[in-house]
Amino acid sequence: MTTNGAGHLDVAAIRRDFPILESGIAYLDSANTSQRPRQVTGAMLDYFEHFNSNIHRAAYHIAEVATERYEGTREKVRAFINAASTKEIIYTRGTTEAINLVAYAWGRKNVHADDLIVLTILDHHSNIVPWQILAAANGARIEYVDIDERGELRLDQFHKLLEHSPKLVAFSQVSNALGTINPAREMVAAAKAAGATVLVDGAQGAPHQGVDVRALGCDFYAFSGHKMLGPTGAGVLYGRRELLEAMDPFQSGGDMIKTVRVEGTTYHDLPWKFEAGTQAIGEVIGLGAAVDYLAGLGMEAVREHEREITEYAYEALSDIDGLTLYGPPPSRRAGVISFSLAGIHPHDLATIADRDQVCLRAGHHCAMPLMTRLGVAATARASFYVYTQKDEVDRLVSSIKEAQRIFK
Amino acid sequence: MTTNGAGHLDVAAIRRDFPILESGIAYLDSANTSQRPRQVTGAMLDYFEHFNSNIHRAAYHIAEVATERYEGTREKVRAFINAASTKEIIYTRGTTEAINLVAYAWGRKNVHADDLIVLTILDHHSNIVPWQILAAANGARIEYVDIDERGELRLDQFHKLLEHSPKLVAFSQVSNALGTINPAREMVAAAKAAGATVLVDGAQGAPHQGVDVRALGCDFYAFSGHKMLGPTGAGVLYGRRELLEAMDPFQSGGDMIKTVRVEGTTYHDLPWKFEAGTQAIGEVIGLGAAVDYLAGLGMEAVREHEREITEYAYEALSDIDGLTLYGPPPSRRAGVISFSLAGIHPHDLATIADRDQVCLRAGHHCAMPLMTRLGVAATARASFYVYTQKDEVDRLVSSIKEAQRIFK
Amino acid sequence: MSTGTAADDQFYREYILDHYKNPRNFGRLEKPDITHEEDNPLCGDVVGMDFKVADGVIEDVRFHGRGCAISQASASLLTERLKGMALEDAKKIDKNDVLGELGIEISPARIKCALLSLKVLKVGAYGLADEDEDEE
Amino acid sequence: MSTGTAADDQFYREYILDHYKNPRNFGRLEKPDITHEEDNPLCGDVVGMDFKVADGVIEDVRFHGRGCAISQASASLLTERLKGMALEDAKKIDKNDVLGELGIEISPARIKCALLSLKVLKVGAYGLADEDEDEE
Ligand SMILES: Cc1ncc(COP(=O)(O)O)c(C=O)c1O
Ligand SMILES: Cc1ncc(COP(=O)(O)O)c(C=O)c1O
Repeated sequence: MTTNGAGHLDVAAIRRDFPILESGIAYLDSANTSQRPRQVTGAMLDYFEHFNSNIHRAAYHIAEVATERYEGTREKVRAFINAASTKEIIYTRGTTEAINLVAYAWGRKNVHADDLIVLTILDHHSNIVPWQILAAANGARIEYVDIDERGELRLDQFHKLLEHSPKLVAFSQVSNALGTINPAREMVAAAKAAGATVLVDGAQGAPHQGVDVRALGCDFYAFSGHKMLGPTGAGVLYGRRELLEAMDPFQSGGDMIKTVRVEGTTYHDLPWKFEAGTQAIGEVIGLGAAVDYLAGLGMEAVREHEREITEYAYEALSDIDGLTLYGPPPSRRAGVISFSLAGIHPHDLATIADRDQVCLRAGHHCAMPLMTRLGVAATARASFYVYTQKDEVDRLVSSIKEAQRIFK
Repeated sequence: MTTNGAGHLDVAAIRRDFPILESGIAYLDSANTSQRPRQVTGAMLDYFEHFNSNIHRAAYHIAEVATERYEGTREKVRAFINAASTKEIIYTRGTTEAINLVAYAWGRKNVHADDLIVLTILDHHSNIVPWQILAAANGARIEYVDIDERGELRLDQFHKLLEHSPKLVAFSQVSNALGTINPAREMVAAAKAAGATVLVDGAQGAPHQGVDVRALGCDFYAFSGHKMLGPTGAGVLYGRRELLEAMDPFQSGGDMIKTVRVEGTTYHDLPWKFEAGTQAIGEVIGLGAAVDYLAGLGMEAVREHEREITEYAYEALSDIDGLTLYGPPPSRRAGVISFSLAGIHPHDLATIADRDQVCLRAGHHCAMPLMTRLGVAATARASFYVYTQKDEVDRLVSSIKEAQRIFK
Repeated sequence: MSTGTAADDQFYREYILDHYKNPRNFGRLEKPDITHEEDNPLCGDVVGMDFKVADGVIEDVRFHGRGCAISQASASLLTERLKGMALEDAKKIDKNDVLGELGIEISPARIKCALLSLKVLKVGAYGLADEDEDEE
Repeated sequence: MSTGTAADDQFYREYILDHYKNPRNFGRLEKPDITHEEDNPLCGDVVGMDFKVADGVIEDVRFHGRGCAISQASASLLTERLKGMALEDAKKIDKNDVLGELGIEISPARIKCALLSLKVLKVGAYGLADEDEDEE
């Protein structure tokens, strides 16, 4: 639909789908949350205005439509990540809830005293804190794979740690703070060979790289709709069926049961066993539209566009005096660039950029262990998506120069 | 805005705010999920199209606006339920997640072997199953307060059970299956006097009766935005600050932390300690608009309107041969009527009603223990809200007669 | 608004109502060779079947249960078909056969009602897991 | 797009940049009577203060830390004001005083930066819980 020629995105056409861009903002914070096209809000509005009703056990027409759209999204998501079955697609609020679901429903039962959990120093808090809490509860221990000076994982260390037969290995497909694309396939294969259960945090992977969970071979894969053009409130946990079947529920209540009796309760089949209570129906339907949108563009074209923009931005930023870039070279990173400016705090830079309607993130990017490792408190971060165009990068460069003029 | 005269709802004006009603449906399933007015979808769309961004740590203008609206809703909700502080207002996906939060974060730590949990046979699965799972995990036991032949709680039994010093008492303010309005204030007072921690399931209370949590005196109060004109994906747990402060987090990850280090983590203050990961921002903003809408109508007027419709419906249904009504007389119930027809299964009735665009619920209403108690597998249920008008009840009556004609 | 009478109702056809009100082969068998029951917890419907089998042929079959017109009529219709049928042939009965026999347009919401008795046949008599059950 | 230079910037006023680049009373005191540090974990800013107090009067004060221009300038300005002030008077300093002294329009996003040093003063020196902190 909005690709032109050999899989190139037609960015001008794409931008027309995003009403927020009409205000003139240069939105460079897509790794935080993406913008949503009309197709997504339209699908939600269609639900709210035309077949708004609760799903499942439908006794009337509009509830059948709602159920179809809700369950239809599951098939879209399944195809998008190439899962074997829709039973492996669990809706959650986002990546964080997906990881917490695993930490509670799989972790509490399977991780025991002295078991080893392997994480990485690149990870997002949402892929660290749930494991810290699990480890504290069950007496397990955590080791973090370090990075090298380019911001890439020390695979030598990773393989060393695998020799200690970790129970769980969890890492992000792509780092939200540095943009590092981890060698996920190789890492999963090695971790599986070492007998570990493997969770991949796909919050930055699914939107920008795409994923084939079967080719990847992981046991769990978590991602957020709001980072991939979908609305807030809907995300996904993929889990291998065998593991999900063996797990107890996480949350419980309406809809995830077969029978409830005073004497006890039997649970529903997958995937509903993990979807307790009224779900974020409109949001899941919006997520379905987002998946359609991305599938229409083609993830290859999305990646290619981001690579182009990232290279352009990397070069432009490299030319600026007093600017330090963190992370790997552009060919080995996703559309995320973290940097700092000598003598200018990232917050001050963001404030100055904001006056030019350039939306920039400043902070620790929910990756404090990484910031500690890099020896900084915060960085500025620009991140890109399908609607990003080069003149927005140019505006970022102007804002940086403006900040340097002010702080000179 | 849409009340006329002495606190009477101007239903015709209200109905114009609900685009879905233009299709001509008689939506009689509001206890399941309500419809949403333009004001609510408009507030969400405003976010998605004008200041779509992630909240907190805002470094640019639109993120400040999003944060303000998101946190501003907290104050609206606080005022709506008269909590003492916004720190006591935790956003969740809905009632189910709110109750699960308490079952995990309070229950696992505070409910021990042989402790007593008191529930009622009227309760929704979402206020039963989490406690069954907790009881199984911690070795506690559960007793259910029975109902009398009118579908009202056996308070004599309730008070007897309190003599055994339950650790937790959890019950619904209003039954979603029978419409029974429980004497919540009296029950909370007695339970507190007996030393119990008290959770009130307000899923049907907040939308239809309203609540003053401080007057009610409960420790926790849970409700869902989607049942009170808000979008799917956003609900609320109210908790007394003292209890919330003492609790560990439920889910963990981004945003609910102060500092994350390899050595360990410190948590954020209330209420954010319980809001891990990117929240359902657009949906919370929609919930804020729903609260505004209801506050604009006035909960007294809402109650009064529902009482009128319910009385009208109760009378009309009472006149039908072969129809059995469940639950208390209309003066003692909320806008919910469960019934059955001799020789006609509720599902068949719902299918016939659906052909007349009358949306009716048929099933166990997520209250299987109650169905077992009543000796039925399922009932038909009509439920009402601010937009319900008498001619919709008349259409229900026609559908019932049509079904009787077919099944005669 | 539909104003049809029973006779011309497009969904609740006369023969369906007849099977609902006067179910064929309703009841229990003594000492059945096979007996199995399934419920549809979502709406509380229950269907059970008892079978007498001799020389690979279903000699007798009875069903019991409770539920909506669709689930009960479907069970009644299925028993009529099964009686005297070779097990091998019964194994081949599928969704489409059952829906075809009902002869009405079944909406997604009611499909489980319509197929509950088939599930009893499959899971009960043949121990076949029902792969694509529970679509809602 | 704003094209202002440092001299006329409405937010990063010259005196703010001056306090940022040449912070007054920056450093540590030996054997302070009071010392306290606070951080704003959300952006990594840190401000600490050391006080010498005699006869109820703040005889000397130093601050240390790192952070954005607003948090550091605000701390620098506050120390200037505190030096020689009676503790009783220092207790009365509030948000509005600090924001007034900064003299610029502070957006919600930056308010914590502006008030971090006040928090150090309040919590550290007086043990006052900051009731309405963390508005984001
Ligand atoms: C009384 C009661 N409690 C709990 C719930 C569960 O609410 P939700 O599905 O929004 O989590 C409901 C609604 O289904 C209800 O009516
Ligand atoms: C790598 C990574 N993991 C996890 C998360 C958490 O996602 P969410 O906040 O949507 O739960 C994020 C986004 O903030 C992320 O970038």
